[in-house]
Order: sequence, then C-alpha cells, then structure tokens
Amino acid sequence: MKREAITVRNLCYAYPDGTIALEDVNMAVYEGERVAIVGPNGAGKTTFLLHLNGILRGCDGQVEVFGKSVGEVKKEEIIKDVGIVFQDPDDQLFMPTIFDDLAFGPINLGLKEEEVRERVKKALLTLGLSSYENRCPHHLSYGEKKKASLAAVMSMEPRILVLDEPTANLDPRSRAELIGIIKELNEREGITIIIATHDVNAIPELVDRVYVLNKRVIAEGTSHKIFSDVEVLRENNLEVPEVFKLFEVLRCFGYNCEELPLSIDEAVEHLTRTVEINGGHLHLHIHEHTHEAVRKLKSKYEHHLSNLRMKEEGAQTNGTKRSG
Amino acid sequence: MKREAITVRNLCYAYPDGTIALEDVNMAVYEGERVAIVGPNGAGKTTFLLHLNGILRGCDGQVEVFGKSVGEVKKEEIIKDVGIVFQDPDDQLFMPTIFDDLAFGPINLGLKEEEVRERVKKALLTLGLSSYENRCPHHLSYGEKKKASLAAVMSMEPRILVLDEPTANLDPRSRAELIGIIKELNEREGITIIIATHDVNAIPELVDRVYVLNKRVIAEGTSHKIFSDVEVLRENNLEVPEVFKLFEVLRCFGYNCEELPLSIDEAVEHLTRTVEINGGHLHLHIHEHTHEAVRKLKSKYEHHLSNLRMKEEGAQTNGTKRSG
Amino acid sequence: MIEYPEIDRYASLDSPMHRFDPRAKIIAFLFLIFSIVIIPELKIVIIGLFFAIFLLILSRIPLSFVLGHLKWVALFVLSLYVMLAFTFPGKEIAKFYFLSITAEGLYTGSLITLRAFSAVILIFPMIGTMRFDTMIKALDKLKVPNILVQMLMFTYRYIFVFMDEFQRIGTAMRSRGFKLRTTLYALRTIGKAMGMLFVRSYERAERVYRAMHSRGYTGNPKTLVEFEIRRRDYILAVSIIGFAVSLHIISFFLP
Amino acid sequence: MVHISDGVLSLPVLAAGWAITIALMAAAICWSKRRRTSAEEIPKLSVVTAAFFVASLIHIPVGPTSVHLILSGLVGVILGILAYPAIFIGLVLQFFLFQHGGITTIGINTVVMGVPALISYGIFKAGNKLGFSRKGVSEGIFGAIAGGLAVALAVLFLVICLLTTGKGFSGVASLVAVAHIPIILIEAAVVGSVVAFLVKVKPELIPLGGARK
Ligand SMILES: Nc1ncnc2c1ncn2[C@@H]1O[C@H](COP(=O)(O)OP(=O)(O)OP(=O)(O)O)[C@@H](O)[C@H]1O
Ligand SMILES: Nc1ncnc2c1ncn2[C@@H]1O[C@H](COP(=O)(O)OP(=O)(O)OP(=O)(O)O)[C@@H](O)[C@H]1O
Ligand SMILES: [Mg+2]
Ligand SMILES: [Mg+2]
Repeated sequence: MKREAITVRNLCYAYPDGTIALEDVNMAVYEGERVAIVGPNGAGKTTFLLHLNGILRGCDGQVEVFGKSVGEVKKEEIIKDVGIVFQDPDDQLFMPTIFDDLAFGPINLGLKEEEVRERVKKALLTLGLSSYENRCPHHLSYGEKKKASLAAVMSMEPRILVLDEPTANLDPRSRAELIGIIKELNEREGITIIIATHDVNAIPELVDRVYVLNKRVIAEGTSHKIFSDVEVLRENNLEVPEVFKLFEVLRCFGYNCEELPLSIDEAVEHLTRTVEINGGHLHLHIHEHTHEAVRKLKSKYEHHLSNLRMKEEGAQTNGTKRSG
Repeated sequence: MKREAITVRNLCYAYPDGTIALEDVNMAVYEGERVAIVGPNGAGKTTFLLHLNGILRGCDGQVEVFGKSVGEVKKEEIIKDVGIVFQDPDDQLFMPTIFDDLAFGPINLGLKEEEVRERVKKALLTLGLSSYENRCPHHLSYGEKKKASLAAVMSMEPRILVLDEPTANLDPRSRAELIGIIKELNEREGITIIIATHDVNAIPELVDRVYVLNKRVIAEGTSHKIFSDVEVLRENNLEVPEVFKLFEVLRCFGYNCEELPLSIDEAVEHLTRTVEINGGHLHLHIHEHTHEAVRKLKSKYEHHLSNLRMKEEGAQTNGTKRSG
Repeated sequence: MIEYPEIDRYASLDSPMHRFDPRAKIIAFLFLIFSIVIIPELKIVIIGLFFAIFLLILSRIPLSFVLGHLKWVALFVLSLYVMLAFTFPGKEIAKFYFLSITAEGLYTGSLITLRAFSAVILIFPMIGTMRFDTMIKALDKLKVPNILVQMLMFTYRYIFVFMDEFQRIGTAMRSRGFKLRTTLYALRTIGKAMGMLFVRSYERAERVYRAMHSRGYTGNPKTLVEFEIRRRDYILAVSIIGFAVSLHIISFFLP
Repeated sequence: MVHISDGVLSLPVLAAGWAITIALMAAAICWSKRRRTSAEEIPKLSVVTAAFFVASLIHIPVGPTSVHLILSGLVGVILGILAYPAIFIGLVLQFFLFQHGGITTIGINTVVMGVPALISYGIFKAGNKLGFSRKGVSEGIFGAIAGGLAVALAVLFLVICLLTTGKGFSGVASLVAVAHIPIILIEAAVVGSVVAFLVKVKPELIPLGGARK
C-alpha cells in the first residue's frame, strides 16, 4: 500500500468573527494520488487548503504531512513539502520580476545561488515561460499570471502540490494546457496533487478521487461514484459533467449501459466497447418512455428554474408582508 | 428592426505604459439581445467593457448608448443605463456591509430611502443572499462575493447589464442559477445583456450572438457559426462546448447531421428530430474510418499534449546547451 | 493577522450619544477636547477626565473595546511620563544611582498623561457612535473643503484595500518560507515587496474607484441617514460647550 | 514618537501649528483648484495617503526593539505640493482609527512632517533638473536623500517644538533625537528603493522621474 502524504484528523476551524468554516474534517491523501475537493461556495475549501501547510491552525485537529505533524515540526519542514497555489494569482506574485518571484521560495529554503538559478530555469521551462523571466508580473494576462504563480511554487519542488481553483478565469486553451501540465507533473515526477475546484468537466480527467466538502466531509470516492450519487450532488450544489448528462439523454433513447462515461475520452472508449459488444451496431430509438424520461432528466438538472420560481413566491410573500 | 442599445465605432485604447489593448473595435448590440464576448486571456475584453459606461475613454472612437454618445452627455445618464459587474468582486464591494454595498448605487441615483430599501431587498432575494445583509464583504468566500457584486449592480436596475466573467469561481448550481437569472432578467424585463466569458459550455444556452475579440473584432455571429469555425477557434484559444465535441465523436460512429448541437437542450431536440427522420431508429456503428476519425478528433482538441511535447524537446535542447 | 481599524464597530448601538446630531456632536466634542488639553491645573484636568469617562459610559460603547484602543496611547504617553520624570529639572524626590526623579517632572508628566487620556477617551463617544460614512457626510455638511472630505473618505476605504493586500502578500510570503529577520536579504526583499504592495494597492484602488464611479458616485457623499437638528441636540451641545468653558473659569479663579 | 500626543504642548505652539497648517492647506487646495485637479486624481492622492497611514503599522526589527516607517519623504516625492493635505488627512485618520498622536496636535504634527515633505519634494525636483538616468538609479539616490532628510527635518522640528514648550523638556528632546537616528537611515534606504522601483514599474506615479516624456 502507498504511503499517506496528507492525513487530516478531526480538523475544525472558525474564523475570528465566529463563522464556522470547518467541522471535524477527516481526510487521507496517498502519495502520488490526484485528489479533488469539491463543494458549494463558502464550503470551506480555501480554508481547508490553508491548513495543509500550517498557514491556518485549527482547533486541536491534526494535519500530518508524510507523518510529520504540522505545528509540531518546524514550519520550513512542511513548507518544503507542500506548495500552495492560491485562488487569485495576484496574491502570489509579489516581486518586481518573474525571476525574483520564482527565486523567492528556493532562496528562503536556503539554497545556493547556483541551485536557485537552476530551479528557476526548470520551473520556467516546465510552464513554457522562459521568455518571461524579466517581465513584471502585473503586466501579464490572467492566464500567464496563473501559470507564473504555479511556476513560483514549482521552483520549490514540493512533493505535494495544492491548487485552489486552478482553471478559473483561464481561456479554454490555457485551461487545457494547465490540466495537461498538472497531469504531467503527477505522472512524470510523482507529485501528489490536491485541487479545489468547481470545474466539474475537468474533474474526471484530472483526478483519481474526489472529496465532497461542506464544512465536513460529505462523501468520498472515485469520480464515477460521486457523480452517480444524485443526493450528494443536489445537496452540495454540484452537477455532473456535460458528457455524463448527454449520455443520460442517450440512455433515454435506448442506449444501454451501467456506468456512464464522464469525459470525452471515456465516451469514445465506452461507445467503441458498446458497439463491439452489440455486434458492431448500436440502436437508438424513441420508445414509449423516451419523452417522459427526457422530461424528467431535464427537470433534474434545472435546479435554477425551480429555484427561481421559489424566489418569485418569496418575493410575493414579501410583497404581501409589506402591504400588510 | 430593434433599436441599437450599444454602438461602438472605431474604438481603440492603449494603457499608459504603452500596451495596446484595443484597435479599431466596431460593435452593435440591439435592445433586448444577449451577446457574448470571447477571446484569449489578455485579448482586451475587460478593457472593452470598461468603455461601455465611460470609465475608460478610447482615442477618438465612439461609444453610443441608446443613441447618446458616451462622453458627450452627463455621466449619470450613462451610468443609469449601463450596469457593469467587474471580473474581480473585491474591486466592487467597498462598503462595510453587503446592505450598504447594494444601497450605494440606488442612493447615488437619488432615490428615496423607502425605494432604496425595496430595491436592495429585491436584489438580495434574487441572488439568494438575504441572510448576508449585514455581513462584511471582506469576510465572504469568493463565490459569495461574486454573487454580492452582481446584486450590487442589479439594485440599480440598469437597462443594459454588462458582466465580466460572471460564472468563474461559482459552484455548479450557483452557475446554473446565475445563467437562469441572467436569462430571466433578459426575457422578463427586457434587459440587454453583454457578457465576457471563457465558459464555452454556457455560451450556447446563454446568448444569441457571439463576438470574438482579440484586440480587434475577429468574428461575429451565432454560437453555431462561431463554434463551427475551426480556424477562428484555434487562433483565439477557444474550444467548442463538450456537447459539440461529443457529437463530433458520434459523427465518427456514423451519426449523420449537418449542424451539431451545442447544449443539452439542443442535443435532445436534435436526437429526437434525427430519430424521427430516420423512421424512429438511429444506427451507430464502427465503420472503416471510425478509429482514424476519432484519433484525428482527439488530436484536434488536445493542444496541450503537443504543447508539452514541444516543451520536452525544449528541455532537451536546453540540457544540451548546459552541458555544452 | 492584523486587525481592521474598526473604530465605528459599535455605531449601531443606541444611546444619547448615538442619537446626538452628528454635526452638533462633532463641534461640541472638538470644543471640549481642545479646552481640556490646555488646562494648566492637574485638579481641573481630573474633573475633565471624569466628565470624559461619564460621556463614554453614556455612549454604551463596551469598555473592553476602549481599553484595547487605549493600549497604544498608554505606551506612548507613559514612556513620555517616565522620560519626563527622570529628566525634568526640579526638586529631587527619589534617586536611582545617577538618575533622579523630580516632583515637577511627576507633576508635568501626570498633567500631560491625564490630558492625553481625556482627549482619547472623548474620541469614542464622538466618532465611535456614528458610522464613518455618516461622519464624512457631516463634515461635508459642515462645509469642510470637498477635496479634503473626499480624500478622507477614499483614504479610509483604501486603508482596508492596503491592509487586505498586505495580508495577502504576507500569507504568500510565509507560505514560501519567508521570515522577517534583520538580514540584508530580508530588508531588501521587504523593500521590493513594499514597492509591489504599493503598486498593486494603487491599481486596486483605481479599480475600486472605477467601480464606485460606475455606480453613480459623483463626489458628494450620500448616505441613507438624513440629518435633522432638534432642540435636544442644541441643548446637549450647549451644555457640553458650557461645561468646557466652566472648566477654564474655575481654573482661572483657582489660587 | 514623531507624533506629539494631546496635552503635551503649550497653547501658543498648538495655535501656531494650526495657523501654519490652515494657511498651507488653503494654499495647496487653491493651487490644485487652479490646476483643476480633477476627480481622477483623488484616488492617487488617497492611495498615497493610505500607504503613509499603513506604513506606520509596519514594524521593522532593529536590535532589541522595533521601529516603524514614516514615509513622509515618499509622500512628498510622489504628491508634490499636495503632500501637505495628504499628510494632514493621514494624521487625522491615524488618530481617529488608532489613536496615534493627538487631535489638538494635528496642526503642529502636520507642520512637523509636512514641511519637511515639501522640502524633500524640492530636493527631488532639483535632482530632476540635473537629469535623471531613467533607470531608477539616480532617482533612487535622490529618493533616499529626500526620504532621509524628511525624517531628519521632522525630528529637528519636533525638538524645536518640545524646547519651546518648556525648558524642562530638553532631556526628552535629546532622547527623541537620538532615538530617531536609525529611523533616518532605514527610511532613506526604504524610500530610495521604493522610488527606484516605482520609476521602473509604474512611472506614472513619479511624475518627476525621467522615464516619462
Ligand atoms: N476572513 C474571513 N473571516 C470570516 N469569515 C470568513 C473569512 N474567510 C472566509 N470566511 C467564511 O468562511 C466560510 C468558508 O470560506 P472559504 O473561502 O473557505 O470557502 P470556499 O469553499 O473556498 O468557497 P469558494 O468556492 O466560494 O471559494 C464562508 O462562509 C466564508 O464566508
Ligand atoms: N492597468 C494596465 N496597465 C497596462 N496594461 C494593462 C493594464 N490592464 C491590462 N493591461 C493589458 O492590456 C491587455 C488587455 O487586458 P484585459 O484585461 O482587457 O484582457 P482580458 O481580455 O480581459 O483578459 P482575461 O480574459 O485574462 O481577463 C493585456 O495585454 C494586459 O496585459
Ligand atoms: Mg475558495
Ligand atoms: Mg478580463
């Protein structure tokens, strides 16, 4: 069995103003794994990630990194292992040039100049930023900043990489590139990856396992397990990937299968297999229940309509109150 | 014919440090339309939107709002009509409580206290933020801030709503709700909508027309037109929606159609129609070109892989250089 | 984490001081503060201090909040007190090695300390009982030059912007292993980071300003609060000012 | 300690402080009105003022104790004549929010810090006439001089104020002067590096820097 990279036990946290952000969170991430943390806005994902290298300290809960308890060993020990890429790249780039920013971490680790330069070069190369070395970070586009902030963490060569919303605000190509880079880092260098994200379409491709967090851990499992659990999805403001939705539609048209694919790659595989099993052919048709099933399906995914209706009612009630 | 809500002629803009952000942009948005502006990171989308209510002023270009030229009429005139929701909610929430933030606009419009309170209440309700009224905006999660910043603009009841990346960082349900709310506002109250976004999966459902902006206007048309233009997509870092991709896969398996669907709703309609045309049945099969076609398709969408390979080569070259 | 300077945290309470018309309140309190700090007699200053405490209690602002803020003042004023006690020339009353404490030093030190505490305590019933934007509007109504009113308002707002950015940069630096020491490297890094902090705050401030403008801000502070000066306000203001004047009359006739 | 708190100074000194401050502010505001300082400059003025305010919260360790930055020289270099009202506002807020300094002494404290800031501006301007390198080096040097001098002069003014208040204050005055020597050095270094940095990264903030026009 693999070693545990991160172990979290009974973590809870309340902000100084009394807002309870985390309650009794338990989690275990193994070395070399890719794990996603999903949950509604305000679920405490960012708060949770900030505990992983000891920026925040929760009440008597425990966070262990490769068996070392955060808070008991020296801070540098943890920082060397865990690199956090923040939600907003502007928070992360605070030096006058990209070079300075990438060198900042290694210098603080106490490395020699030679080695610092080497690491910076390598990080720049990995993210395709070599020509940006002397540019000022705040004159870059959002996507470039996002990559630079990842590079600034990579230069510390952490064994665990923690990313908060890495794909938000990126254009589709940059998003795809970033996903590719994250997978590469994991596969080639064995870096453990933990990602908080709302980008459900990226999850199946990006991670092995998903935690649903909403103050506490609500559910845990493979993407397939999580995305099949309608209850959990509904209660935590989640949705399934578009591909999954579409296969549910196909199912209404008589497509027969147990486990629906979540990404385009899986879809291709899935289709190929199904066609082959069925002797090279696949039949879709409108059967007696098709329309009914499609209708049901649609209403399942259109939370917002029912929601809006509710709000209207709320507005009316309110109107009554005012006039009364 | 509908009235023009926004007319932009020959707009260009350079930042004080010399960066050219816009060159000769022309655009016309009609009353009651929903229009998306897409383009790579750093394309000038945000810069463009800031011109729509006169926050930025471009060189000799002209922006007209309902026929009134921005810059010639009084600023309040324009601001009453055009409400902008900024990309970064932290820029937009500047009062001590959410209530004050939502009331700020209406108060500046010179409304009476009674009316101000009413509008704030309505905006809070629409976005499901009623319980946040007295919280401090600094202490919210990113997604919560995002919703609050939209509410702050909605309370001004503008006739044109300009949104910069509204769906980024929202959880899937909130995203769906937001899309619903935007459509509602447009359909029920006739508000003209302009959205800059990277969220290609939302575009087909959300807007009637798409502009591709990359310093200048590169292309313009319906979602179908834009997403079918592979050249434009590639050159502007865009991708097609997942549903479209999947139907391209289906096409490799012999699904026959001219115009592929872009959203789940369209997909259902499309499938129903195709099945009906084909006498209630639809055949998918693996034909001689299927595997080849799928392979091509995949490589078309996997920019990042080719990209990484390039980088590896770069790394090797570099390695040689270093040892040399 | 640094604390936000929330002087108006208790502005939503209800008390005679909260109900006092902002304009009258500002004028009356300024008058009182100015009179107390120039009283030459220790005894009279003590009366002034008690009056300040009385007004503070009247305002219902929690004492713990006020004491938290007094820490700073205490630090500054008490160090001055010690310095004066040892260096002020006069009658020696105690001696430590070569240092000596004088009676005049103690007297002057006490006088200064109590005056300063009175002034600071009065700040709480004065501006702690209204929201900062209400105060801004009151200043505007009092015909303070518009440029100053606007600068006060924006600076107040930008202080929070700065502190937020400061905090973010701080978190980012710590999470990459930075420690503030007195090494040349640390100082130079701090210098660079401060420059960056400044530029970023400037840019953020610009964007905040744009957001305010695009929601109709025109340079005239507006709030939902409408000012209405009533008889009660006049009476309160006149009695506070009257008290201030009488302090000086008493001290004039005192031997 | 550059801020004098309430109750320390005598009435004549306080009055003189307010008189000078009101006169200088009126002059600065008139000047800015004549130049039509438009609404767009308010954010710049306010950001610099806010920086001035927040700088006093950043403590740098020096030996066993710590000192905080003052940055009045930087305010002078960036804002020019308008540095005076900016410092005034900064001091008002420092007292209102953190109770640093005093309320009756805002007049004299503004003189103590604001006049040196204006002098720093003059020096930087003179340096500009000599010609700046555009690379930030000479700007940095002049920034350092301006930054250090602003504090040195402020301390001088402070000492004068204390001495005119009463003979008994000479001991305090000399202690204050000695305590500020390291601050002058740190301040010079910090202001110099910030100015050099701004000339490179955000030249429009240093209107006198050679990088623009
Ligand atoms: N500094 C703070 N002070 C007080 N409460 C806070 C603070 N920061 C966050 N919160 C609250 O803590 C809860 C968790 O916030 P957090 O930022 O961890 O959520 P999140 O899961 O990252 O949300 P999002 O998906 O929107 O980024 C929220 O209810 C939020 O309002
Ligand atoms: N304040 C500024 N000073 C100088 N250059 C700037 C400034 N703001 C933006 N730019 C530059 O102007 C160009 C357009 O920026 P803009 O923010 O409009 O892009 P965008 O299309 O909104 O990108 P994104 O999708 O990443 O939000 C970019 O190259 C950017 O680097
Ligand atoms: Mg978050
Ligand atoms: Mg943008």
